[in-house]
Amino acid sequence: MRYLPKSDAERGLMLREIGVRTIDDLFAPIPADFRVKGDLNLPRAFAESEIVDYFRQRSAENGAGYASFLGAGAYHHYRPVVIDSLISRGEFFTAYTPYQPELAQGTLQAIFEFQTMICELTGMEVANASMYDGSTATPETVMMAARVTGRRGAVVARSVHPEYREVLATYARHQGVPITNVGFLENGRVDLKALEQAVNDTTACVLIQSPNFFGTIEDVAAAADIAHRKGALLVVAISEAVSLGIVKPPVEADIVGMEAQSFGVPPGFGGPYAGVIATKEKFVRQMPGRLVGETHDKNGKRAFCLTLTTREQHIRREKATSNICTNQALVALMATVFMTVYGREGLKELAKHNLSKAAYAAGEFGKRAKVLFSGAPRFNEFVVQTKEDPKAINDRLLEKKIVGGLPLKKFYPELGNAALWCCTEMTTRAQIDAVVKEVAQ
Amino acid sequence: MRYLPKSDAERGLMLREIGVRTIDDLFAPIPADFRVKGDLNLPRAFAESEIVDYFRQRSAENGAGYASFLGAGAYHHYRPVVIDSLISRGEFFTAYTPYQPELAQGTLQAIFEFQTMICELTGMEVANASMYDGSTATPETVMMAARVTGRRGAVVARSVHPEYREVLATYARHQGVPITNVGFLENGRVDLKALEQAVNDTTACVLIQSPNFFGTIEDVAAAADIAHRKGALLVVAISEAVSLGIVKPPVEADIVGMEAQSFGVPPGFGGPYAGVIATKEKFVRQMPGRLVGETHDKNGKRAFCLTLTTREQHIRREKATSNICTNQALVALMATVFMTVYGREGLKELAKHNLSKAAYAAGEFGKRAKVLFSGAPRFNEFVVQTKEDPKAINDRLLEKKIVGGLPLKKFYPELGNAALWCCTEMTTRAQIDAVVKEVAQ
Amino acid sequence: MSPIRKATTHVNQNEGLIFEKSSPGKYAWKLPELDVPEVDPAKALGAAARSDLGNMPEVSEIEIIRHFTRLSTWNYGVDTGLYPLGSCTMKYNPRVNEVASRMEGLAGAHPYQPEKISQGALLIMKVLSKCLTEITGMDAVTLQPAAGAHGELTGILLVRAYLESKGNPRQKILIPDSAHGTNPATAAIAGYAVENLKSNAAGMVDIPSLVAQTNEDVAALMITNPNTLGVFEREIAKIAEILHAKGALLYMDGANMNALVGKARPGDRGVDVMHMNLHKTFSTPHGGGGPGSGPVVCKQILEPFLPVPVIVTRPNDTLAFDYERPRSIGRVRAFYGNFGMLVRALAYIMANGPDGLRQTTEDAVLNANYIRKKLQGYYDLPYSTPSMHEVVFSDHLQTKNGIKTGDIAKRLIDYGFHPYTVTFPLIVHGALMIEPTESESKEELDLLIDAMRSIAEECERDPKLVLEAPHTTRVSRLDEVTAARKPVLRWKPRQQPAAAD
Amino acid sequence: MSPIRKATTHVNQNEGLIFEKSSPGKYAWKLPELDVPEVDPAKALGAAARSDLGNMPEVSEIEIIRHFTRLSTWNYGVDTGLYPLGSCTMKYNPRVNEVASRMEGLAGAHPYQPEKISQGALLIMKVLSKCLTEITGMDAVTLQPAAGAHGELTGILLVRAYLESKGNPRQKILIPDSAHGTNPATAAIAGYAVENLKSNAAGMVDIPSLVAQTNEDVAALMITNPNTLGVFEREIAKIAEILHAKGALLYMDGANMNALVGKARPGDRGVDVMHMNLHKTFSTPHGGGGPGSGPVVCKQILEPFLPVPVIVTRPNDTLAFDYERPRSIGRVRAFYGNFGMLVRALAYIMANGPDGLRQTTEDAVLNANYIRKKLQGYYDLPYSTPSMHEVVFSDHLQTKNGIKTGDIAKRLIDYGFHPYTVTFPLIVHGALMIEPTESESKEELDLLIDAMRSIAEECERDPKLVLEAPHTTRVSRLDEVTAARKPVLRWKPRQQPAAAD
Ligand SMILES: Cc1ncc(COP(=O)(O)O)c(C=O)c1O
Ligand SMILES: Cc1ncc(COP(=O)(O)O)c(C=O)c1O
Repeated sequence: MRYLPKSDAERGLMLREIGVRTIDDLFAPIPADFRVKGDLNLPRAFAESEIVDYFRQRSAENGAGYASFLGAGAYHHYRPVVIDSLISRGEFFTAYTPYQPELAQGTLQAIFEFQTMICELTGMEVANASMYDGSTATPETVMMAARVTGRRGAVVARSVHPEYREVLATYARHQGVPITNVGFLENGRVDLKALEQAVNDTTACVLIQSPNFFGTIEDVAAAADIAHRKGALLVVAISEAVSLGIVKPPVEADIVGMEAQSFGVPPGFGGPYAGVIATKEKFVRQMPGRLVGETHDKNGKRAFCLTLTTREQHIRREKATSNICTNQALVALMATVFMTVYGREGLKELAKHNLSKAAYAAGEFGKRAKVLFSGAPRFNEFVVQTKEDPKAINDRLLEKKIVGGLPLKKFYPELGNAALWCCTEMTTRAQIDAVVKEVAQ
Repeated sequence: MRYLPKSDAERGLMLREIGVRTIDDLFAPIPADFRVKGDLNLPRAFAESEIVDYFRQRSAENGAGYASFLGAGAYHHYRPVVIDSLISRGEFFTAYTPYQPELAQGTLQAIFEFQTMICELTGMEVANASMYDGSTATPETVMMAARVTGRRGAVVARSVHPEYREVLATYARHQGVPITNVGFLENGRVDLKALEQAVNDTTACVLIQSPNFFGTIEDVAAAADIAHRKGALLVVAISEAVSLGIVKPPVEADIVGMEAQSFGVPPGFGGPYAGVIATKEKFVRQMPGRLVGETHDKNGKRAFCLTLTTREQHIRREKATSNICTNQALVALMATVFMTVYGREGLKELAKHNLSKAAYAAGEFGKRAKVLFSGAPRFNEFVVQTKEDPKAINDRLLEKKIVGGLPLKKFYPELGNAALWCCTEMTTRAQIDAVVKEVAQ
Repeated sequence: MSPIRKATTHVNQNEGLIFEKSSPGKYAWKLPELDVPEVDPAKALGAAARSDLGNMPEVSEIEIIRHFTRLSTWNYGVDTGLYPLGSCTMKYNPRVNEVASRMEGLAGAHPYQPEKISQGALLIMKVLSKCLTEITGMDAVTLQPAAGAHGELTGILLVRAYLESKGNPRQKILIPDSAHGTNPATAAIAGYAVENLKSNAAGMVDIPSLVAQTNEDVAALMITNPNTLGVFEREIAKIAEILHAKGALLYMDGANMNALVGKARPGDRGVDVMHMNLHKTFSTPHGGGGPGSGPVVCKQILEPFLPVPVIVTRPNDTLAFDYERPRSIGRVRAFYGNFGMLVRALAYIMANGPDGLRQTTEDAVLNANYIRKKLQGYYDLPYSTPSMHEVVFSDHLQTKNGIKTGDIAKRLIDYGFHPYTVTFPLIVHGALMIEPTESESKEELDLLIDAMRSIAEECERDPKLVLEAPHTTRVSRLDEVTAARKPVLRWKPRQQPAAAD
Repeated sequence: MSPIRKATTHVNQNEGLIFEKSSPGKYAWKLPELDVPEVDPAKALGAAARSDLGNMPEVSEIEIIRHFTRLSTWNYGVDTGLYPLGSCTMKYNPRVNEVASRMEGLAGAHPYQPEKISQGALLIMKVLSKCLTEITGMDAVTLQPAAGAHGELTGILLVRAYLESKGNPRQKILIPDSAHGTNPATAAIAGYAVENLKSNAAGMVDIPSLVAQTNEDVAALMITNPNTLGVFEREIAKIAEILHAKGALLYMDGANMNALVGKARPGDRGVDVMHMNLHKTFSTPHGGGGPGSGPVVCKQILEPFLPVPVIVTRPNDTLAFDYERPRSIGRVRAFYGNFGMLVRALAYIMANGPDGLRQTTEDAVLNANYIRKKLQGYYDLPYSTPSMHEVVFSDHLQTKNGIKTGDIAKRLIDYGFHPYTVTFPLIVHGALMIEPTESESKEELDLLIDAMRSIAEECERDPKLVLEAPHTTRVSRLDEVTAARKPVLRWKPRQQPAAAD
């Protein structure tokens, strides 16, 4: 096998050195009748060129070259090419978790930079090195709030990404976390009155998302106020990270659980992405996930290492803040490079382009269909209600190599023929015009 | 501009430190009326995403996804993916010529390995670090032969790549090198009798190619014999390097001028490729191009450096063996990785696949058209003569996204409706069958 | 002459934090011209508008390239050399995997795009699913978990849902004392109490203890096989029987599947559910800590409870996601998991084929046993039970000189290697947990062996040399105590820019 | 404390020659199954068949990755840091260029594929051609030359063909004593005698000498502008006049165009023909020595002589190659030149636009003058004429301590920089030729300046430290004399494998 750096002669030599006759002698600990005889029923070995061909075919069957108006937690943003050229350096992508800081300062410093940038963007004081994704960050933030407050209940806005809520439900069930859902208003925002009613002194946290699943920006301060008045924490989920370029960060929140996919990570049919949790300094010891801290070495040189590890499973086992071990480090590195490329001014401009494209599109859609939730500001997504089933519209668009908005019937049947549309800096006016024409048919 | 690491404030600061007021003060040495006023008439600055789109469009207009039966000095071989991942390391591709060996041992050792492998494959004793390509290596080998022999004339087989001969002619004209052309026989090989007649005691070298332009393997020993008997050198050009996996190397030659494109270098619309010259040790001081040698450092450690530089322009100026300075180092590195991937056994097998595919194709073509030059062994190319103009056949094939063989009328009008076809390991039987069907129409 | 043959020192660039290289007015981006009317954010967003991005960096493209390139040179990766971290399976990450996973239609695919234009991705998931059940001898699979620990949670939730469906989710999970920390942490998150299970003198599950501890309160045993000592739990069938007899299930942590692929199938001997780490056994890169992928395979009885969606074949032979799974535990992650890692794992399986995978396993076991043989005597071997894919020594012979496993590990760095695993397994005091994987040549192994022997000798002759190691790295022996006591977790502008070191 | 702020040392892998890692039976390749009958080479090729490939290596894929990765870490590139090689223009190599040039339809295109499916490549060449003539103020272009020296040859052959068409190719090329070595070497290959032209005290072409030496035997003057001292030849228009008056032409070596792009156009002041180095001015990577690309631009009078083919627009608006050029000098290379480099150069021009290119030139000149200002006094400045994009000092102040430019260069390595150019230009004894390019930040320049000042101080205080530098590299001060006296130009199996160092 071409990945194996050994000849049969070398194998023989090593067996002799070990003092056994055949390789099977080394497998003697496995009872003989347990051992596989012959070949497993797997694809025969492919040449590299065949592997490339195989996946090229799969790629061709998978929507390569389509324009897309999908968002809903996974966004099509332009990925500066430096990202892949940097993360493809073997020293980054073939390294393990930086447990040995003398041989991992590169990874460690980059994570420290990631943590810093996430703090800058979210307005939080500390951020961790990553979680699996935004959806799994959600139960982790809720469980964290429970640890901080010593309470269990969570009051959750229905305008949080439905799949994030599904993941939360899976975790919550066995943690004994009661969840109360709160609906949304005509303007797309969480119903604050209902929220106020739902929160009580068993509530560990209120969970909202902003921009929420409909693209609407929530009134974070008001939600925080409601939570805090009852001694609960406010957790804010963010699934469209680019919004932070132009939307006020949720500084009133206690915990932010965020998806960083928008920062230079390909949609990739759903993953790998990178979640991240950010919070106030005072809560850091209840935080899940790895953290990198600055320190110095024996000669006084600045250096970085994993720290506060007593929160983690490898030290605390069943008492750990989470069972997470492997995280999404390389994806966080992609995000770090992305944030560095756009930086202080670029992220703002990038967000402005998203805002402008979506505003134009919503305006155009509005001429021929109903754009819901117009009473509150939104970022780069909006919901359009049509006479026709949006699936029918999408089928027509598909023939033009355009993927239309996400039909919402599955998640929000009460919205009828509604679909969630997203425009980013990649969306062209021509595409928007083409799509709107189709909707109006 | 995003590549420039300076803010305007820093520019101002630096100008002040220099002691000038404006940047234009630094351009004062250029007479004012000579200076460009305003913007040049160039494309306005593109965003990176626009650059990617632009070239993606050009790529789409340029035959992406076509199967090809073209060879003739540029070959479609599979390129193992490790090549690009290795040569894309910044330490390789952003380095200069290894003039400072302490900071260039990576490049130097890799070139030393390249030189060694080229020697192993060609049967020569020394090889240089690369030339521009096979075509420009041709005049360089001929001029080298002239320096070695103190003679000037070159006797050149017409079965050498026509464009290599054209390049030779361009150089030879002003070097006062008289060139005598020698034709080919029914079997596609150079006419040895004519060759013998053409060689005389003013002949510096005989130049043949093997496999020659028609894919036919020449009788190198016989040609060497003819040359040597008259005190001339034999120069052998090789344009399909993969042939060396299965074709006896031209050990009887004095100089080999070779194109290494087949070794992992994309056809790339004609370049960059990598030429290389190999020869006997005794001729090394007449060789053009850079050479890396083994030595040791001040502590006795093995190390590598550029050597025998007194042959080169930066030392010898008008007396140098060539004016070459920049060569094709990174392409030679590609070739080095390719040769390493296939290695001792793989190159043989690879060559055998090429041989087998071409043999099958020639057999199939032979059933419906005339395959020329069947009297001598060939590698992966062959000439087919059809009733129809091959351009017409090719036009039909193009509609099936297949690029047919190279019509030879331009280079060898005497061959009539002939075309040069090439099959490599990338050619499938299905493609061959599809093409032959079209020819027979 | 230095005994260090594998490495030397070489000049290496310093590099500050990216924030320290920032200055207002530098930039590395450009957007195409806006082709729609520009919206004024203040107007559109009102109070929700943001005007300033604080200390986000402002640098140019070349500075970014240099910054991260320089940082990378401070790291050690599998591409650098042998990376003997036990339990981590630091094998070669094939480059073709990277090419495959970056293809436009795969990397660019939106998870909600219509199934009609997602058949390529669905087929990849389907084929990989089949491969994984075949390799493990199990019946069904979910590819949704994002890493090993996430797979553990998914697996334990399957157990829980199954037992619940039988009327009682039960209270406890049994976990051997040799287990990885994620096992107990997972059990706790799944709402179970953790009960420790002792290992016997051979380093295996102690059957009498298991019998004694298994009762109707026990939901499952989480076993790792080979376990974290690299020892194969020969009694696995019996263990399963003991559990099954009491209605409990057997969960297997498949982190060590690199010792079994193509040689033995857990499903053939009573394992009910297990996760795999594609980032270990199936060659997807560790990436400095992730991403991974932790598919869970299970027996038929657990299949109804798998997370939604599952892949099904429609009557018209197209593939689709099925969400109508009323007994499902629900989602454990949005979308379908770390799809990009699935692509890589399948590419790896295809590159190997059944024979290649078997050879891989054999070479992994061969390498570990070669190291074991060659280092025995130099280092204490606390359990003499045969090793599979990894071997665990202890620092027992060195502690008399005041030297601990962590010191030997640091000294190994000077010899040009990444250290082995030091903090684990807990049942070995001062463990040296060495897993070479199949990716190491005899040459590289011999260099490691020489280095380890030489260090053993240094421990006798010159303990200080070892205690103060590493001597050849940019930084050495970090003050981790201060790091934890006074955590500095982000750069702040007020802090004086540290002088470039 | 060490004055060295930019670099330190770090552990670095040793690595033998690939042949020393080879063993029979290892491999890194696999071919698809042959879908046609296998041919027996012995039968098909007879005596021409080869059976053995000698000492070609046999290694696995991971060993290849590690081998070349390790080797790469011994190199310094622009990605590592400031690379002040004068005359080499070591600027940033943008990554998007690499992406563009690797696109399937471009990298995979065969040079003989029909023009119908080559319109993309032809358009790239056409647009680049227009850009280059616009930037230089010339009329026509060939993209065929593979590098600067190759461009020189092409340009001089154009001159020759033109003069021949006027009846006499003439005998001599005038070349200033400051010229790069390729200039005289080129003239010789083109069949001309080289006549040296003295520089004046300002480092420029000496006009009286030029007048004296220009006669009907002179075919052309090859001038570099700015010249290799970084000095702009202000009298360029006059120089052209002097030559033209005698029927000779003015060739310009455009290697230093980085000082002029967007600021001045050689074609506007009498240059008849020039080459450019796309691998300098237009950001295509140097690749450890190549590939480059050396397009030649010329005035209308030379256009008929350009190499075949040239690009033309057909009546139907498609692009095509024109081979019907009876007065052409012929081909200088097969196919159309280093096309991949043309793609990169165009991507660079597009990324910059006219304003970006101008700013680039301004920054290049700014950086050189900043260094000049800050190092003046520390190093001797043999010519006080204003500098453009590079500055040339001499080691005059240091030689009294026995220290030469080459020693200072070696010591610079310890400070974390690649050396400047030492062997050139010949008119400066002990030259320190420094070209920072526009790609350097003030921070990086200041570090260089500090390093150079510190070395100047070391030359006084501790000459040995400088004379024995570098002290921080894997290898130091190679025995280049032995290398040349007893050349070992290839590995041989008989030689005992050198012990891994
Ligand atoms: C034995 C064992 N189990 C579980 C895990 C957890 O896997 P992951 O890090 O992918 O969450 C590990 C990882 O190191 C492990 O070694
Ligand atoms: C001034 C000058 N002219 C010509 C050349 C030759 O260019 P190339 O190396 O591309 O052949 C160089 C290269 O260093 C140079 O600096």
